Amino acid sequence: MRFGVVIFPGSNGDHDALSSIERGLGEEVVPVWHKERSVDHCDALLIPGGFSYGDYLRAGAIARFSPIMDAVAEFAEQGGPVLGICNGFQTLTEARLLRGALLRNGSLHFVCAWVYVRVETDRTPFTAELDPGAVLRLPIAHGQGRYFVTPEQYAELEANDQIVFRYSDAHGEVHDDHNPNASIGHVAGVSNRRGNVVGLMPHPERAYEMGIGGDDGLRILGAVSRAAMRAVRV
Amino acid sequence: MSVKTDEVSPAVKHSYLAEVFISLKPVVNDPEGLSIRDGLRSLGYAEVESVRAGKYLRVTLSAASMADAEAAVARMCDQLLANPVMEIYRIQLTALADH
Amino acid sequence: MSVKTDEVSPAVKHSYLAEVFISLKPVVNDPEGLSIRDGLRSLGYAEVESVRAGKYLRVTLSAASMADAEAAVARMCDQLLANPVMEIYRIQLTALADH
Amino acid sequence: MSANVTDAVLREVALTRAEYDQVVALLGREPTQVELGMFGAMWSEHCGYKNSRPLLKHFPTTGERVLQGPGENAGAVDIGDGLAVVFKIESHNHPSAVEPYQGAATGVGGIVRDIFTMGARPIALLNSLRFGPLDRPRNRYLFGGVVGGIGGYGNCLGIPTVAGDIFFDERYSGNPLVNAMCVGIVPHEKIMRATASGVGNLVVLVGADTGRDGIHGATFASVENPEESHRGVVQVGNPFLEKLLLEACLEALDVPGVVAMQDLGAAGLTSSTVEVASKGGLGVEIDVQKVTRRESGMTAYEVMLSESQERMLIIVEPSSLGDLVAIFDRWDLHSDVIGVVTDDGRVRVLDGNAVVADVPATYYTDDCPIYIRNGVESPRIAALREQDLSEWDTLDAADVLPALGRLLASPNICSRRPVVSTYDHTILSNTVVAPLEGDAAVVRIKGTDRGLAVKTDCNPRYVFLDPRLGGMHAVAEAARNVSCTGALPIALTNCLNFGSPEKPEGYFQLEQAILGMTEAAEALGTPVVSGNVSLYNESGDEAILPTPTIGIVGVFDDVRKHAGSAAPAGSELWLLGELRATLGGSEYLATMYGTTAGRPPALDLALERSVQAATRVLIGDGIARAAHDTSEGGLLVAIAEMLIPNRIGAAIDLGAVVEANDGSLARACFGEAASRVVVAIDPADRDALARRCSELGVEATML
Ligand SMILES: Nc1ncnc2c1ncn2[C@@H]1O[C@H](COP(=O)(O)OP(=O)(O)O)[C@@H](O)[C@H]1O
Ligand SMILES: [Mg+2]
Repeated sequence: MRFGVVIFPGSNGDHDALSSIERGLGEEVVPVWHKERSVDHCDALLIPGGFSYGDYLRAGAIARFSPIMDAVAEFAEQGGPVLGICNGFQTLTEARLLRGALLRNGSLHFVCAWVYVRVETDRTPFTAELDPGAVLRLPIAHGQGRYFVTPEQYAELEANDQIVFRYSDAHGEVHDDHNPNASIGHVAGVSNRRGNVVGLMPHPERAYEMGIGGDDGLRILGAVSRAAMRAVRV
Repeated sequence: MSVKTDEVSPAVKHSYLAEVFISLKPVVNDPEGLSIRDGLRSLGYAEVESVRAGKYLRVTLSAASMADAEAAVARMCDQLLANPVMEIYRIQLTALADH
Repeated sequence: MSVKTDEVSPAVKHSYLAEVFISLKPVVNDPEGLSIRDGLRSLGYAEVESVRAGKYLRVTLSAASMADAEAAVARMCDQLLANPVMEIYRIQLTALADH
Repeated sequence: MSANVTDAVLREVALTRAEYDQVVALLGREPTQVELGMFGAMWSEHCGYKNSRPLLKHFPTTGERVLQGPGENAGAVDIGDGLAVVFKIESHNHPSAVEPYQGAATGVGGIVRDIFTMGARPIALLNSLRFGPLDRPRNRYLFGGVVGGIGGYGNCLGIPTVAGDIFFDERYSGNPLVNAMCVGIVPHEKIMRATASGVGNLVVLVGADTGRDGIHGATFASVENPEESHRGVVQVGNPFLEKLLLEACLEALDVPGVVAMQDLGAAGLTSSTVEVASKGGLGVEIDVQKVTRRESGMTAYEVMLSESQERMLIIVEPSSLGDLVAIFDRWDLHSDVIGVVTDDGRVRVLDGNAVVADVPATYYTDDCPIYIRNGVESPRIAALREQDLSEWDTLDAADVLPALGRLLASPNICSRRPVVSTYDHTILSNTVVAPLEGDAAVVRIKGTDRGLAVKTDCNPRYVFLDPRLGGMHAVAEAARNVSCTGALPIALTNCLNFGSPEKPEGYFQLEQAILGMTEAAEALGTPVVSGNVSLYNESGDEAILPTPTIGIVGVFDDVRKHAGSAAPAGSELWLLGELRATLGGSEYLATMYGTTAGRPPALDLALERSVQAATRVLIGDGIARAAHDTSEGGLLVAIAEMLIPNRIGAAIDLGAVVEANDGSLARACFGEAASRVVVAIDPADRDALARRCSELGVEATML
């Protein structure tokens, strides 16, 4: 099992992505530079957070044109598991591998905090080992995390079971004072139609040891490592 | 959209759209503009010479006349909308059909 | 600033300024616009009805004609400068004196 | 003698006529335009430390752990396992007063460059803010912009902002203070210095293009056509470019032929070339034509004085140039060879083939004029200190809780969450004690058992009322904060924010504060390894509160043995150390009566040392489950702050404390004192606590 961590100019979550897999999961992980053109050597891809190209113009807008993104799209096309975290999520929406867009937080402020998210589906390789309704405690750190789709598209996402995580309280209750960025439907993460490409704003790769505040992130990353095996066999 | 003329009693208020274009003063460094320029060039738009990034605000307000509206928006720019130490602004007004 | 006409051999390149105005689609919430509106009202500008915040880009480029320049900038907008998921754009071109 | 230089020109380069004459005497001729601009920059207080250099000599700067003291871009201190912590604090007060967001952002950018210039990877950021009351729109605007800029830059770089301090007082209204600190880690053998060596080595400029940013005052070019003046061009930071520069420079340090690195800060190319040359006892020759410009038509003068951000100077052996360039190409950064290291000790600046400046490097540095002045205390302040406080020392039991409520809500005590939550403090996955969870932040060092505790501090009211005692307090409180997490304080950095040294009372404050800091730093075994000076902080004629901000670093051999400040339910609260407190310079007087007066708390450094040692031991032994020092607001506020996080209450008996304060409730509850810490323990550990404290000779009082 080998993870690839895609690194763009301005990515800054790559260090945590690499150490969460190495230290937290004990799996093999390799950095994948944005100028590379193949990800054939990887079984699963993480697109980490950060400020690729400074988030200038729009978060992820310029990164999506990096040479590596064609390989990422092809990997996703073949059913490989791809997890976009924070800026990685934004990049996947800009690349149209995921629906919608991520806009400036409702508060207009960058927000860094530990929050709870409720797992909405076990259909994806990243949640395959979690029960819908399960609650995870993860850090968020973003200024542009307000998920936006039109009401029609939102209905479609729900109908297709593409909403993967929602912000909630510790008991899994969803309400507005636990929606840190005013996302539509409290959405914290979504998947593509097929379920193998997932994007989320919270940071599982920063939650892999109790000593740094929690290890719920491993329940997402760990599931991938096992699910990736299944995916590879497909 | 019927364009209003200004010859109306000042008592009556009309709606105006003020488009405010805010840009950095010429010598001020513009990292966003530079990155967009490089992004465009790497997409093959070699013809791009420069890009400067700024803000575009659409302010709708009511005023007795277009002149009043323009004066009010200019005051808003000086007070809040633009930062005089690094930005310059331009205002363009359109009369809106009254609702 | 001498304005160029378009009747020139396509071989010769001229400089153009493309002003690109990008705004959020009406259906998209604009907390920034709202907070600017509230800021203005709290400064006493009760006449302000609404504010929408967008981007203003000044792109200078060389092209054989204004039509070519406009077409090129439109492609840039569709490809990179605007995101059709939530944004709309408008382009305005000016010929620049050649240097 | 200096007939042909106008006052206008001298004002522009900020030199006095006497200083100009000194330049002419040194050179034996009139300086060229470029040379004059370079002297103006290098002989400024910011670069030359004209007024502070003799005073800084007082600081203890050595110790068995100190690997690099003041003199380089940042200090370096051994933390074991062959690793060093590299840190420094720097001010960006004046730029932040002009454009708060960019001023603060570029301040963060500058201090981060100082750290990776040393070869260290930055792992934490801190900031120390001093502002006027937020009920004034202007102060709110400045504060909001500064907080936005600090977060905007640090968050983008991916360096967690883990600690700092915020203090409001009317006297900062016209002149806010923005001090930023960065902490990095580097293996001993990889520490890089800014010292040119190897005649014939190449001088390479990397990073951002050079524009007309921050060229102090107008330029000669613009004097000729004033409407073209670029006076006070605001510097806009590019954290994205800095991130690339950071990664590329850390890679470049592994290239064997890289012999020196120097960031471009104040006075840009001028100070960086002069510094590498003078430190190396060598010369440097550069050609401004080789510098990539952001704008056309820049003069040699503008290129030499431009303060464009995100640039770095690297000295490399010719044989390694290829490897160096390859790294910067990979990061899409250009690298220009702009000159060579020479053997003649001169800084020679060419504009194509014209020589526009040619002066021995040491003229700019060693020959910088020094001013030793006489400080005289302001009688007004002396009178305030001697003021009798008994009229305010009246508080009935019934008024205690209302007063507590007002203090907890006061701007200097209330929660910092709204600010802190806009800073990314979880990135790099090292944060063990996050902001608001302890008296200092604790970060682990991956791959080891070790950790660091970091904090900034300074109570400017104490310094105002008694600069020497206040300087001691600043150091003692910073160290106490670190000890309250269980870490051993090992070294300091400091930022001296003061008013004009040309006023006797201003110079008095600076000199006395430095002497006080020195005394405390020696007593507590925390040498000063880096720092920065910001003088002339005045608005109108009114100086700021004198503010020697302390940045401190403590070390854990085993980071698991740390404590936060939140008391677990079911704990017993004990007070270690001092029982007697005073209202002098207290938050209580300021909040309840709008007064800054009286003698600040006495400070017995021997007692301070043993209370801090006891705190560390109790945490290390696992006896103290939480610890919190009592600073602004006094004992009751400290206790409340330990209870609030877990939403618990406590039954407290202040009998002993009230008695020690001769029955005064005001002093017992809200009086301030040094050398005391509240610890929370498991009732079962009561005897262990008592035993430990008697062994260590520290008084422990149950509350
Ligand atoms: N208050 C101070 N205490 C100790 N060292 C100081 C102080 N102020 C400046 N220094 C030292 O003087 C040198 C120059 O400081 P500074 O000009 O801020 O460096 P830089 O050029 O990196 O900004 C640095 O080594 C700094 O640590
Ligand atoms: Mg430096």
